[in-house]
Amino acid sequence: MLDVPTRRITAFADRSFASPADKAVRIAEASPAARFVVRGRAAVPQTAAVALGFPLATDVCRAALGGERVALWLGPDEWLVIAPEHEAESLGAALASALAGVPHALVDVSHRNVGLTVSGPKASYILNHGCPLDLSLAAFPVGMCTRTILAKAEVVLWRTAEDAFRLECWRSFGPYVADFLEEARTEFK
Amino acid sequence: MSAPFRLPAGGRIDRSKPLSFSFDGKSYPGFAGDTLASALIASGVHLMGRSFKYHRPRGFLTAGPDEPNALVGVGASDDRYTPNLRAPVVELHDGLVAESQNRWPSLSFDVGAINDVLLGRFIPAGFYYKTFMWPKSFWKSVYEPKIRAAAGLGRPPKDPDSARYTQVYHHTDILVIGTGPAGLAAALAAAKSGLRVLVCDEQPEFGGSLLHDLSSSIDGKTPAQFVADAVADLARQPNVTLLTRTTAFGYTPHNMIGLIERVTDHIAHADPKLPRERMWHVRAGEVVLATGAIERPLVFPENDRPGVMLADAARAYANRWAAKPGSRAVVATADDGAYRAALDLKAAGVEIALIADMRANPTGALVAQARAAGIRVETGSVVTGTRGRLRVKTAHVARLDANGNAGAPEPFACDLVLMSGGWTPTVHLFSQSRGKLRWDEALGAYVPGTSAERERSAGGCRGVYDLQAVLADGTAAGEDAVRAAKGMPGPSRGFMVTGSPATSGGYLGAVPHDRNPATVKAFVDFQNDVTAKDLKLATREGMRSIEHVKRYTTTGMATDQGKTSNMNALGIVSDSLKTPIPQIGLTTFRMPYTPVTFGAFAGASRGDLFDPVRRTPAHDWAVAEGATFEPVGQWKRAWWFPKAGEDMHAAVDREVKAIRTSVGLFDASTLGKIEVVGPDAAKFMELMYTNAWAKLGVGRCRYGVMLREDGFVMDDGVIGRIADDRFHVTTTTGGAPRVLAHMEDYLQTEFPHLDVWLTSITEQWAVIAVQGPKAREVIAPLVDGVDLSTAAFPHMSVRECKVCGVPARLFRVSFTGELGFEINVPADYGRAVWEAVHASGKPFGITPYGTEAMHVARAEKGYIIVGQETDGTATPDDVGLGWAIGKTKPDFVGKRALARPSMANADRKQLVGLLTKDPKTTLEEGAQIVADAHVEMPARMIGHVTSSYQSPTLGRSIAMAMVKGGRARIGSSLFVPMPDGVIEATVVEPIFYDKEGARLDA
Amino acid sequence: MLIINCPICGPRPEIEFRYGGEAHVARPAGTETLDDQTVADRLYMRTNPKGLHFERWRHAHGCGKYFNAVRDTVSDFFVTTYKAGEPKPDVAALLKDQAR
Amino acid sequence: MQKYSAFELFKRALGGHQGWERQWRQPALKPAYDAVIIGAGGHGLATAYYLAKEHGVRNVAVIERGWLGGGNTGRNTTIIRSNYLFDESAALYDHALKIWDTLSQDINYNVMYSARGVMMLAHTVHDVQSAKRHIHANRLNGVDNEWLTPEQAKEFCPPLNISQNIRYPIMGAALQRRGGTARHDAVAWGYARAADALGVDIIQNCEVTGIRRDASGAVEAVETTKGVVRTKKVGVVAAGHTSVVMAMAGLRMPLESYPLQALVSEPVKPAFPCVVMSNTIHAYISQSDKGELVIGAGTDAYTSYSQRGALHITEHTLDAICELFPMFRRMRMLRNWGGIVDVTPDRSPILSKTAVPGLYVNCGWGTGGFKATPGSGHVFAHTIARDEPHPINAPFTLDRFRDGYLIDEAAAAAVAH
Ligand SMILES: Cc1cc2nc3c(=O)[nH]c(=O)nc-3n(C[C@H](O)[C@H](O)[C@H](O)COP(=O)(O)OP(=O)(O)OC[C@H]3O[C@@H](n4cnc5c(N)ncnc54)[C@H](O)[C@@H]3O)c2cc1C
Ligand SMILES: NC(=O)c1ccc[n+]([C@@H]2O[C@H](COP(=O)([O-])OP(=O)(O)OC[C@H]3O[C@@H](n4cnc5c(N)ncnc54)[C@H](O)[C@@H]3O)[C@@H](O)[C@H]2O)c1
Ligand SMILES: Cc1cc2nc3c(=O)[nH]c(=O)nc-3n(C[C@H](O)[C@H](O)[C@H](O)COP(=O)(O)O)c2cc1C
Ligand SMILES: [Zn+2]
Repeated sequence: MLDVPTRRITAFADRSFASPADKAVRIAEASPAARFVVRGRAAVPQTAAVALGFPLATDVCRAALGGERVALWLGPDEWLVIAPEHEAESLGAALASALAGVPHALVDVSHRNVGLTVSGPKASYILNHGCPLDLSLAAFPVGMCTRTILAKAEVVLWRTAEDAFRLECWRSFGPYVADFLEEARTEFK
Repeated sequence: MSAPFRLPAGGRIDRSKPLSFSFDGKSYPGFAGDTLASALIASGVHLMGRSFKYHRPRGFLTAGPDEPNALVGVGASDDRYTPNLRAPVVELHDGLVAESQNRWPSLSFDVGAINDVLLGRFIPAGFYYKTFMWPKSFWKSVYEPKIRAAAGLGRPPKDPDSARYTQVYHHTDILVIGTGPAGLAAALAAAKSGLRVLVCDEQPEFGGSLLHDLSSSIDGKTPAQFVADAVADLARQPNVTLLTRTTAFGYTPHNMIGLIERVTDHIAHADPKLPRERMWHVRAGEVVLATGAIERPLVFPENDRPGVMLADAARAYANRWAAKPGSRAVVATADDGAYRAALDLKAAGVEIALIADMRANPTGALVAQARAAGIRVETGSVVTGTRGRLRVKTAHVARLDANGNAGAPEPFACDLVLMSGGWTPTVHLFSQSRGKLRWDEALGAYVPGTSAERERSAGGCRGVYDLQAVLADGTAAGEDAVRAAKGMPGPSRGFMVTGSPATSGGYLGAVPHDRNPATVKAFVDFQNDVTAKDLKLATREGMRSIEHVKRYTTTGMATDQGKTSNMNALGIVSDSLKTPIPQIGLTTFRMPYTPVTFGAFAGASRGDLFDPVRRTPAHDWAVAEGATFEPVGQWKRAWWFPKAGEDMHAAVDREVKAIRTSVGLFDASTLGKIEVVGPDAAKFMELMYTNAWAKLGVGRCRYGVMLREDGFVMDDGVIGRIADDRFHVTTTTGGAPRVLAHMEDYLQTEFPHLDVWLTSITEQWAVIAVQGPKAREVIAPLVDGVDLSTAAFPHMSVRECKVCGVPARLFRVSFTGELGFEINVPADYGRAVWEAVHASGKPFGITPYGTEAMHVARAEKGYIIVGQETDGTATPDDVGLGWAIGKTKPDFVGKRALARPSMANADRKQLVGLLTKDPKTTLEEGAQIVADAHVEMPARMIGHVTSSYQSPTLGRSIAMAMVKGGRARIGSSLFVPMPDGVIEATVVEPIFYDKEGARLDA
Repeated sequence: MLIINCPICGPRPEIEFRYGGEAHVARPAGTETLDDQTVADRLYMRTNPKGLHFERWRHAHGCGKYFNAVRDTVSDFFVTTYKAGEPKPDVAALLKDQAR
Repeated sequence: MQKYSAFELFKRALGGHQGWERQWRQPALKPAYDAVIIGAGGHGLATAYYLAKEHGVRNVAVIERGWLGGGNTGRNTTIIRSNYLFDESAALYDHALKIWDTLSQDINYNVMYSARGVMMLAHTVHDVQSAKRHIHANRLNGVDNEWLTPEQAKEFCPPLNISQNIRYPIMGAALQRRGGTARHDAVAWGYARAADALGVDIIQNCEVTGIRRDASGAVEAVETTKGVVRTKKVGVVAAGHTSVVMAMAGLRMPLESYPLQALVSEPVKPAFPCVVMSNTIHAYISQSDKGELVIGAGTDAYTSYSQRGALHITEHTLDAICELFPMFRRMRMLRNWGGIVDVTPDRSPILSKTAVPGLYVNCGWGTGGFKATPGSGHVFAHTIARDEPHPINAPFTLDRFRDGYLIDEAAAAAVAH
């Protein structure tokens, strides 16, 4: 048996995000996570609570939080669950057994996505360089999450605080998204 | 350096900041706050350019973005050079380099002026449609190159642009465009509501016409003070965003307005971190248009000489920039406004020779003021011509008789002619929004009528000109916008205006004169050299629609889009056709309001940001190995891995041989992957693919074919059943998004009752293909918990297991025809596992191979590539996949269409193999096929080569082709006519290697 | 860039959506015994009206759902949007409502 | 018809250009015609001209809802080429290309057909395969089309960025030297003038509002905003509005009408010697005789009759142009507009008889019918006059959608300017 390091090498593995622009807007890689797509009909949100500790959000475009876990509403029958990396196996198994009784789909996408945090006083301004949504607090309050567009990539955007967002995209789009945001914050360097 | 026409005091220039710049190589002084135009005028320079067609000398007509004449190229180096900039809106900075355009050898002596003097009469509107047809060959060799060389204004930059551009989306409750009195009043009213308000103006400072108004007083303040206070007030409010140097260029549907902000062009040494321009995509709840009005020239003969200028422009140069536009002026007007200009210029030290007013009996307060100031006023008088070579020297003024005919003219010496034909409301944005204009007979202008979007106009842009009324109009518009946005307007504020007498007047069309109408030129569209005569000719030739007149004469099609000319053109056409203006209509206003830089539209989308570059987890490894890459969709895929001294051919040859004799390693991560999960997964698969799925055992795989509803092949791929309710579907690399969307479409809209859900897992898994007789030996040490023997794990199987200790989906599949495995591991482990496999394969000489070798290997096996063998017109049967159709299935997407008569036609193109007579000859992909060795043109083509390679395994060329009735031709000869000879080939089964597939089961 | 009212997420910018062509076109399913003309009609013939158009959109970069819309193809303004599977709305009534 | 020539121009100049005649009349609508053409675009006017000139059918009205040439004819990027893949298409477009060559002389109106060469770029292996397939098919059909290496492409078009470091490097190009551009308005005006001279009535500002059929189902009259016109033959050449007009005869069409945008830059001195198209990154560019860069975009996503497109479509077009021609990044957009293009499922036109006797339709040119104008008018006139298709347009029937014999240029090439 060969000795293989099982450390995750994410799409941002060899990237440094530190920049003089950090005062205005800080970009950082979110720590590698366990991620699941949960799909199903009306019974699923409550049923999943057994494994998750809280029900999946049924409010449109809202995140449900519990401890270090979050479930992002992405569609009326679709949630993206993000949890600490070490929970990949245990949470996956727990969800599978909790949901066993109701029609559902549970798919591990831990490695499909990469996560970024974008924070600071200019966070929404920088995101708006590519994101066409109204990111004012009134229109996009803390706790709101949605799939949307960032320039030429699809992203999931979740507002975690007044001036902080978490952004998720597919792995191979990560460098593009990061480069785009980097370019957008040039003026604050 | 001194500027002889710089007024000793006044203006909004900053005299503490002197600057120097150059125009046509000569250096001039200026001050911060100057424009290129104001600084040149202060230096007495009026000759600015040559006109498009006749190369007539031209100066400044306006003081704003409506300028048609004074266009310059700006930029010291070619990576920063911009042609066709309007001198009146080029802000000066130290070291600015500008040059004139469309002249040779020099501005003051331009050979092209022969067009004016000698050729002018032979090149009326549309002349080229009537000439240059004989001899025919001369069009391409002589005429057209000449026409082209003569056309165009500036020269395009030669070097790539070095500037950056950014774009940003912005949402606001209220957008106010324009910050003259109307816009400021609207903004003040809107701001109080607490709603989000965005205010923009294209000029470097807010204030619009107030910036050159020295005589009015608003609430007891000078206009300048009023503006300063208003701006300070707005700037204090956190809900208000103020943007100067920002033009609203486009009003697009659903209140999306494009703004372009010029960030650095006015700065000598701009911070490189700043973009040159920033494009704002503003989604506004409500819009207030306060874009003002544009003054019109009078169309009299020789109205284009340098020194002939719009009256209010001259006033602005003097009042706002302390630049005296001349020493002695003749004023030609049909509007009271010009009297104000005359008064202000007189105060600035310009001698006013006389005011020639077309109107018989002008009565406004300003007329009286002018007379009182001792200015000679001649009513019922017009200018009928001017003299002077590079600058006006004399203006000829004549009286109009009772019938409106001009009498004998009297010359007046002057170096400045001010003209005003009245004002045209700036309805561009309103009109772009698809609002309907209304003809206002009293005003003699089109004004906004019915709205299409959530907007309202205020002030000059809807024909309200009286300052007191403008301010009230702006306030009302601001409040209206607040109410429409469901906000609360605060207490309404009134304004007290004095010193701003109301004005009236205006004229549309050509001014009467006594000159020879056949030879004299009275300009309507200055830049495109369109004269009153041209417009009349067009109507005579049957151009009745204003749209035809526009296109035939090119009036209004120049870079100013007719801002100063369209209404006069309309007046002339109305007159020629004896049709009232409202029945003629207007040409369409289109984006942009003023020209917008291409780079700003592109924004950050350049280089790698032009389109996302998608890379696999093992990408960097391949880079380090020296791989060549090919773009496939957005992906970069390793194409081949050349060793030192190898060309593509040698590399691919080696790679394929490695696959056949030992083992190759291939990055298949880009393949699309979809996880189809749910109790009804198999039912859904039955509907989406032609094949049967219900009976596919867990742990087994099947090659699936997907059709469009019209029966043609859309995609294919190997599909593994992971569990009863779980399929791992693979798709082509390029087809992945399309396939997922197609599945979603059917699932949601045709089969919504099915309990099944789709998740893209393309990027969850890195896919490492290990192919070749030694494949098992390479991976065996790495795989945990799977018996890899053929008996336990036959071809077309899948297992969930661990590879290198990480969770994996291991497929036993092959796209090469050899024993093969595809190891799917979570993507972040992809690189490590890839390296482990590579290390494990070292003893076998494991060879990384790219897409080219993959193609060759699969072609040897006769495997098709969707998009290469198929082109959207192939059925499964056409490409030999008839076996994949579940004939007994009641339904699948495309089933009914396959039953159409045309789909069973014997003459359809079918997939075959081709072997050239000469094994060394490789056919060209895309080459066409004929049945007869003797080729006559046009040839009857029966098919084409879809794939063709030198097969390293067979040591000869092989090809696949789509040929009409191909399967029936197996064994016969076909011919491929190439430019250098016809190639003969034998039709064979499209499978060249290991027909029995024994190697797959090794 | 239009604003489109996703029946689930609310008004969102056009670039989050995919257009899906004319709505309420029946699919030529495999089991049906349709004549070729009917099959062709369903595959290819479109109303393509100048005026109100019943059409499909998918909130592809949002909730992912297909829905139907009624849009005026001259002005590009929407009369309404409704979930897939719901019946055609009473457009005349809606228009009267909006006029008010 | 008054002759146009340099000599005439000289002569009239001496008379102050007072002697020029109307290019076409403003006739009143007569109660009956032998044939009525609906739509005075290039195709409709050419149809009328050839009906009169080649088939002796002169009692013809061309009815136009707006101003003649104001549809797509007056708003297209004027790219002309004939290097289509399938035999049927190549024959049709090359028929047109041959007429273009002598059209100015034939109708005595300089349409400024400029064979400056149309170059189609290949950025991927798939593009190369597709381009080669076209080139070989064209060569065997007698249509010129040749392969250029990136270096040769740059030699032909010096502004081209052939750096291998751009996002989609250029792998080569297909060049049709006979391809080029023509002055769009002049095509409409030239045909209008020539048709008018042969007696054709061009009725502008007159909208067709109904098509009447007799008891047998055949066409008997058209209703217009200027009254009813009796006629036994109606040719519908209404481009983006075809579905609307055909619905008047109770026919549904395999068409969808999409907005298609174009734009021009400010005019500059000659900087761009040919036409360049890139299907992969969606950009089309040439420089007009007047000096503007003429640039075409992709269609908007949704069907519309609004004659305008969205800003983000413009942006995608211009980012592609800037990528290929980085020195044009500082050029500026002067005007942007839209047309309404009628798109068929197989991206090939329909030139056909219909189920209604006496009703003929010429449509479905989508984003690329300007180039076909003379050929289309020529064969459509034949179809109307003889009540049977010319061999060249015989495959372009409406029935092909029922029978499944599509001429799928779209599948073959992805785009069709
Ligand atoms: C932006 C753009 C770029 C293009 N670029 C190219 C290109 O580069 N090369 C190329 O070959 N093609 C191009 N095309 C396509 C080309 O313009 C068209 O295919 C071609 O001009 C169609 O000509 P037509 O005469 O059929 O249609 P049109 O010129 O549109 O004429 C149809 C006429 O019918 C009239 N009409 C409609 N309904 C009625 C009614 N009820 N009553 C009376 N009259 C009616 C219309 O008003 C119109 O004038 C482009 C199109 C656009 C919009
Ligand atoms: N007959 C006359 O004497 C006469 C005629 C017209 C105007 N006026 C005077 O002009 C004033 C009218 O006031 P107003 O506020 O309506 O107009 P204004 O001309 O004072 O202001 C219009 C402002 O809009 C800006 N603008 C125009 N288009 C724009 C665009 N697309 N994007 C960004 N900015 C744009 C201009 O730069 C300008 O600052 C009054 O003071 C009136 O007395 C007088
Ligand atoms: C090939 C071509 C070149 C054009 N050049 C110009 C031009 O130089 N200036 C201009 O204002 N418009 C130009 N136009 C655009 C027309 O002004 C107009 O926008 C177009 O015919 C569509 O009509 P509409 O905008 O009135 O709807 C050009 C159009 C075409 C098709
Ligand atoms: Zn939604």
